[in-house]
Amino acid sequence: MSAAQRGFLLRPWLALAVPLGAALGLGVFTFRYAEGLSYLGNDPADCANCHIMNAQYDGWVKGPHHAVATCNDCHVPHDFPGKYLSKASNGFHHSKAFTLQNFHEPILIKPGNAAVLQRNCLHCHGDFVHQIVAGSTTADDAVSCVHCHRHVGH
Amino acid sequence: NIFQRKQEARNPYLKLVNVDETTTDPRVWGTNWPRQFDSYSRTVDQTHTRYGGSDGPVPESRIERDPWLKRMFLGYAFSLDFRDRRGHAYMLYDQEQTERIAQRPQSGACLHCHSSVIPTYRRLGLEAVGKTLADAAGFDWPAVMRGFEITCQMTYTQAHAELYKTPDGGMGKPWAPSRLDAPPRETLSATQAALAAHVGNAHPVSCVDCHDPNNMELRITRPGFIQGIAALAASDKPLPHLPSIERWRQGSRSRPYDPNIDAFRQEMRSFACAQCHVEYYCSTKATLFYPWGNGLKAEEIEAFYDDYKFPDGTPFVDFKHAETGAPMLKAQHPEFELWSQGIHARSGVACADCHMPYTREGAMKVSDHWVRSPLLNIARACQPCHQVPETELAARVAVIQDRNHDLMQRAGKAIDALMTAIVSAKSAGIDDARLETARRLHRKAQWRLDFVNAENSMGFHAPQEAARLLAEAIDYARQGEIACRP
Amino acid sequence: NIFQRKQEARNPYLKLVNVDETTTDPRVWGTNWPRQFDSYSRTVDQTHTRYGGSDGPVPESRIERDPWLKRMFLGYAFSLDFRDRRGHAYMLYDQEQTERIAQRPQSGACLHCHSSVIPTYRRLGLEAVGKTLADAAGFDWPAVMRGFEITCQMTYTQAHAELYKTPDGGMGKPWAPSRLDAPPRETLSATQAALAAHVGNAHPVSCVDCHDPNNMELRITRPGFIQGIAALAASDKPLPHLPSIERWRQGSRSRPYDPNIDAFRQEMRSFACAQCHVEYYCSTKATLFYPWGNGLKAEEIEAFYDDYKFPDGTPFVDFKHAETGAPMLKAQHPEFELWSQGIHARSGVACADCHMPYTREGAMKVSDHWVRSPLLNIARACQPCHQVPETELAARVAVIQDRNHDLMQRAGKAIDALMTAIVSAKSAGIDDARLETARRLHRKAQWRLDFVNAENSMGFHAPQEAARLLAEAIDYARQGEIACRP
Ligand code: HEC
Ligand code: HEC
Ligand code: HEC
Ligand code: HEC
Ligand code: HEC
Ligand code: HEC
Ligand code: HEC
Ligand code: HEC
Ligand code: HEC
Ligand code: HEC
Ligand code: HEC
Ligand code: HEC
Ligand code: HEC
Ligand code: HEC
Ligand SMILES: [Ca+2]
Ligand SMILES: [Ca+2]
Repeated sequence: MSAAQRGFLLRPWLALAVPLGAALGLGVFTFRYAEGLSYLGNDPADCANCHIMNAQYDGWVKGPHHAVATCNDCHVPHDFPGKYLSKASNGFHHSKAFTLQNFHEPILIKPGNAAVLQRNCLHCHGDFVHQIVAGSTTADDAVSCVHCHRHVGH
Repeated sequence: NIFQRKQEARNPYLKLVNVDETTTDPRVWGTNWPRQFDSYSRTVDQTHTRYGGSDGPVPESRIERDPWLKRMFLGYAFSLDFRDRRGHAYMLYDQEQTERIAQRPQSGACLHCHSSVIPTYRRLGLEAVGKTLADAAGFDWPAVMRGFEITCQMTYTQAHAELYKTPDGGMGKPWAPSRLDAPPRETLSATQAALAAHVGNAHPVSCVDCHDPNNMELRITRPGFIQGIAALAASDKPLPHLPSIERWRQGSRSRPYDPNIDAFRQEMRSFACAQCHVEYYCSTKATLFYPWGNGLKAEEIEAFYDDYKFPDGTPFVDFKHAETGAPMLKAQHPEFELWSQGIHARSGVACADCHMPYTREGAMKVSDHWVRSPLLNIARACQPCHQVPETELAARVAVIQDRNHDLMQRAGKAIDALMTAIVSAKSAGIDDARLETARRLHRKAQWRLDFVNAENSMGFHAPQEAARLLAEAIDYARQGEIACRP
Repeated sequence: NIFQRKQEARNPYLKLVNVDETTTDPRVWGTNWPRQFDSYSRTVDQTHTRYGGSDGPVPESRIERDPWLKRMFLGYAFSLDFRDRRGHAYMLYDQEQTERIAQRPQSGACLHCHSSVIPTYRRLGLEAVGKTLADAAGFDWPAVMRGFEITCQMTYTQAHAELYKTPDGGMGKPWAPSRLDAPPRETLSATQAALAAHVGNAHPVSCVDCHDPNNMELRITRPGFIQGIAALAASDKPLPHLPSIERWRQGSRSRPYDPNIDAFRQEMRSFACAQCHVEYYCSTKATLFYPWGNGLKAEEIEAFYDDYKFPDGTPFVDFKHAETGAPMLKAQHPEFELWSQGIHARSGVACADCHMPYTREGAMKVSDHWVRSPLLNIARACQPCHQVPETELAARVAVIQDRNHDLMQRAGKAIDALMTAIVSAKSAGIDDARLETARRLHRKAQWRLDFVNAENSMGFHAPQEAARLLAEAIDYARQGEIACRP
């Protein structure tokens, strides 16, 4: 299991997150109303259900990856079960944050999700960059793709 | 799949031939890593930008271009010959060719940054204790350090001979220019003739100087840097752009900071260059050292020198100015030091990010080993981070560099006026107190101006800091002039 | 909750009450745009950063803080009273309160940038041709321009009376502080007391000064800016950061450049501020003007003044220095000019991007009308573009500002020494030629130092450019000192 996935599991609130996300009225209402269910799908438009994601959506539509990668391709682990763990945690976290409106703006990616992102770059571009990433790709001093390519997504 | 790629990641290269610590001939490495070797070889090409590099068989003279610069160095070898830099391939050749070597005895330490000298250090270090290269324990730091000390005691000619004696584990055929039976450089016309010249076993900076032959990881090989960066880490100066030092400071400090153990990879992408692109002392009164024990800022280095005593107990000085008699300091290419004061360093942008940008080679992405001005390669050096047109990026650099250049010329006028004032004050016979003040100010002013002039980015690496130093240079120069007036 | 937010997303604002060109009372607009009004009202709050803003009932005195600054202005009103700036709500009150007004007759032009004065210009312009406000053709530029000219002929007291006479289309109740029957500011304790003070019909900069009441679009209302920017456009100075001017220059030039017709929206987000945050001439010998006919750089403006002749034919001067007798220039808050030399301007980053960042109110993005130091709001002001921690961003600004501050103090010492030198040289009776040289250098040096000091970002808007100006200031100041010596 990757560092990123472990990261999600170790988060204390996550143990509660999944059941809560399903059970809690707040969680369910928010989740349904915000088309949170379709959120588990792959259509970037689903993400844009939240105006708060509009900037990224607009950027993505114009961006170089529009034709080749969806939001989830970059932001959700590609392997089962990490995919659903991450989505559950992000899904719950998302709705919670959105409902409580208690998140930092502008939104900045958190370390756990940054690691997922990095792994996804490599998932698609690993062969292309395998010479330059020689050595660890996850350690805190691995070549960070976003150091130079922050703008590729949106 | 991911698992397989992880395997690859650990060892992404298949080695066709073996390379080890003694292989200084880059062509041998080239069989394993042709892409990097090809670009590395391009450093024989001569390039020129508004302020960078130099083309033509002989680099342009900086002291002829700026008369005030030549005057600043009167009494010192730099007034004989000081030229624009060019590609890495020329580093040994240009050192061999300079009048500073031809007309002045120099220390063997000079080779520390102009050649693939580590195997020579190792050999001399081992021989000193009655061993041979065969007894080397891998890189063998103790031997290397000892050999380094030994060459610092030698004359340039002695050390140079030792360098050429050390086997390069290579093909004997030349690839980079050298004085040895090469046509005198006046007639030397760039690449071809350069390559035609024979170098025996000596090489400019080579793969082994930056890479661990076992896994190709970056590593530090230069004793001067190892000692300098350790002293810097031990100081209390904040270094927000070097997180691994901040981390080491939090720890037990039971051993000195060691870049090969402590540094992050992104830092290594700058340290590899900071082995040489730094201010140094390199002469006969002490072993080569980098003056960082008190910090990296110009005035912190100045304070370090002001407190420093040579082994023989005399206060530190690089030379006595021929005209003013002031005890001067000489600044050399403080790229690492100035970069450290800039926003790029603070943002984690490494030398290699701009000077060795990644480049697409077919299905592969590699580092461009044609180390040169990023302005020759803006698309790769800058555009990944700055999504603006190349012409616009070039224009932004021009604004910064032109501003710095004009301000530097203004400072040049000021220091020139100061030297004139001291000369006439002396002949007019002013009292020693005022003369001393004027000389002290000459030293301070020139140190700052030289710091910016010797730095090779024409202010780009840290624009505001460079302008600040020039402002102080002007202030001290003019104050010195005032001290000369009744 | 989300449902409500979706509603909001659809229609940005529905007009509840009507506002027109005569509505200077912001509270009326506030009923239509409560969010913007709320933040706008916060400008009565007093804030302080290391170098920015000011708190306490009375802003701190800049001339008491820096004695060399006070000395620079001897012979001019700024030596009586010169304080830190604070929120927009205070602009009229602080002008009314300054000793520069109390002890010196000032021009009516002062109100151009300290109050919602356009309706007064319009009224006076119409009355001058025997009409009334009722005859106004919308904004009515001819009338506004004429009224502007008229107030520039008036004394401050006359113009001030006219301002208070003009109806504000509002609720008569006070919202911002004013001198009129307000407690003297010594006893005034910040917000509450400030609000308690009555303002009659006069207001500080208000909605109508920046917005078209019909569609809320940004617009330029200040005659001084309209004329200044047109002259700048007509010049041949490159302005890469103002693309609409470059575009206008390509065109027929059949009519002057007009920001309300030609400017891009992103430029308007800076022009709205550049109506006031600029260097100006504002006294009795000529109509208020911005000296941009020769470019925006300090030396280009200096050259403009050197060539300028007052209507009475005499050469331009702001004041004669009381100690040195030099004919001086006075620089005022050239934020727009310095910003124009910086990388942010070059990158298309507008004043409003940093000083009025968008904040999200539910589904809506609202510009924060609490115009203030971005350092009080780093997340909104900087992080949209710089994804680094707030503390790190604050530290980067601190590095730039501290460097600039130290260099400015160094320049302060130099100019102080120059003034001392000239004074003693005069009493020692040096020949006029040398005295003239010294005075000319005093003017040049002080112009540059004042330019950086009067600018309010402590170098941040263009760090390298500010350092360059300080370097030149030091150079000229020390040269002047030398000129005073035999
Ligand atoms: C319910 C509304 C909503 C939807 C739908 C939504 N987001 Fe978000 N997203 C948010 C909010 C709110 C935040 C800020 C969370 C925080 O920072 O605490 C956020 C933050 C993020 C972050 C970065 C913050 C972090 O925690 O690292 C990423 C990446 C992200 N969203 C991606 C997506 C993707 C991909 C989708 C669609 C599959 C999506 N979002 C759909 C509301 C939403
Ligand atoms: C789902 C697969 C996928 C993922 C995930 C992905 N990419 Fe790509 N990317 C592609 C494809 C396909 C292209 C277009 C073909 C090519 O140039 O390789 C591309 C193009 C690019 C390009 C060249 C186009 C440009 O923008 O100049 C860059 C750079 C890039 N990707 C970087 C990244 C980075 C960095 C990440 C992670 C943050 C990432 N990619 C994630 C598939 C992906
Ligand atoms: C230090 C800067 C830097 C870092 C870090 C970096 N890249 Fe790049 N990348 C570049 C440059 C420069 C190019 C353009 C190369 C060229 O055009 O020859 C590039 C090009 C690419 C391309 C597009 C090649 C093409 O033209 O189609 C992809 C894909 C890519 N990088 C992926 C990655 C991934 C994945 C990572 C992380 C492992 C990464 N990069 C890290 C600088 C960087
Ligand atoms: C090609 C890869 C890629 C795609 C596709 C992509 N992103 Fe991103 N995303 C990134 C990168 C790179 C970052 C910046 C990470 C950082 O700042 O370290 C990012 C950051 C984010 C953030 C954090 C805030 C910010 O903008 O930095 C959000 C939210 C986000 N993405 C949402 C989305 C949404 C929604 C989509 C689909 C519309 C999407 N992303 C598509 C690569 C991608
Ligand atoms: C953000 C990009 C960037 C970084 C990081 C950077 N440089 Fe530079 N460097 C430049 C530019 C731009 C120039 C000016 C080139 C010119 O004038 O042609 C330059 C000039 C130079 C020169 C002179 C080049 C010539 O052609 O004459 C040297 C040597 C140099 N840098 C070394 C370094 C070292 C060593 C480091 C790290 C300590 C470093 N640079 C970091 C961009 C960078
Ligand atoms: C072993 C010492 C050494 C190391 C290590 C080294 N340099 Fe150099 N570098 C030199 C010398 C010496 C020259 C001047 C060569 C000459 O003028 O003959 C030079 C020249 C240059 C130039 C000017 C090239 C031109 O075309 O004008 C640049 C740029 C440069 N180095 C950057 C770097 C960077 C970036 C690194 C690290 C990746 C680096 N150097 C590592 C010693 C070194
Ligand atoms: C700490 C590393 C270092 C040491 C020690 C060193 N150099 Fe260099 N040298 C450089 C670098 C880096 C450059 C390229 C940058 C430049 O030209 O300023 C350079 C450039 C040169 C050049 C070409 C430009 C010029 O100055 O004309 C000559 C010649 C030269 N060195 C000679 C010497 C001599 C002689 C010595 C010994 C007294 C010496 N170097 C010691 C690092 C070093
Ligand atoms: C002046 C220092 C220097 C010299 C000399 C040097 N390299 Fe490199 N090399 C680097 C740097 C810096 C990197 C980037 C490493 C990283 O990002 O971790 C690199 C990376 C590499 C890589 C990893 C893949 C890539 O391209 O990023 C290979 C392989 C490599 N070099 C081979 C060579 C060979 C072969 C030679 C000699 C012909 C050589 N290097 C000479 C500094 C150097
Ligand atoms: C790996 C990323 C990266 C690379 C490569 C890079 N920059 Fe930058 N640059 C930055 C960052 C980060 C800043 C700081 C401002 C910010 O946060 O955007 C910056 C700032 C600047 C500035 C404004 C600061 C100043 O000193 O005036 C200029 C100009 C600039 N870069 C030019 C260049 C040029 C030219 C190159 C190529 C030679 C280059 N950069 C390469 C990331 C980069
Ligand atoms: C990139 C961001 C940025 C831009 C663009 C910008 N500023 Fe600033 N400004 C700052 C910062 C940071 C400060 C320093 C605030 C402090 O010291 O507290 C500042 C300071 C100021 C101050 C003094 C503030 C105080 O609290 O005392 C004024 C007035 C000002 N700016 C006006 C302008 C104007 C007018 C423009 C456009 C012509 C502009 N600024 C453009 C960031 C910016
Ligand atoms: C009508 C003239 C006028 C306009 C238009 C104007 N300002 Fe001001 N501004 C002032 C005056 C006058 C002050 C000083 C008020 C005082 O000190 O009493 C001021 C003060 C400020 C301050 C200092 C606030 C503090 O808390 O210290 C900032 C920042 C500022 N302005 C930025 C801007 C920006 C950004 C814009 C455009 C969006 C702008 N101003 C538009 C006249 C104006
Ligand atoms: C071109 C626009 C403009 C004109 C004309 C103008 N001001 Fe200001 N004034 C400003 C701005 C902008 C500030 C805020 C920035 C600062 O304090 O430097 C300010 C600040 C002030 C302040 C508070 C700070 C201080 O200087 O003590 C006073 C008082 C003041 N002005 C008085 C006057 C007087 C009296 C006049 C007429 C002689 C005048 N102003 C003319 C724009 C202007
Ligand atoms: C000093 C200039 C200034 C003043 C005074 C001012 N505004 Fe604005 N306002 C702006 C700027 C700049 C914008 C951003 C416009 C843009 O981006 O096109 C703005 C935007 C707006 C918007 C559009 C939505 C938004 O928030 O971006 C509204 C509505 C608005 N202002 C209302 C008001 C009201 C009501 C007042 C008086 C209480 C007022 N403004 C006073 C400068 C000003
Ligand atoms: C709308 C985008 C934007 C905003 C908002 C912005 N910046 Fe920048 N900043 C830039 C750009 C673009 C550059 C130029 C370098 C580059 O291209 O990344 C830059 C450069 C810088 C630099 C390096 C140049 C220099 O002068 O040293 C610093 C420091 C900086 N910004 C700080 C800030 C701070 C602090 C704020 C908030 C008060 C801020 N920026 C707001 C876009 C922005
Ligand atoms: Ca030195
Ligand atoms: Ca003025």
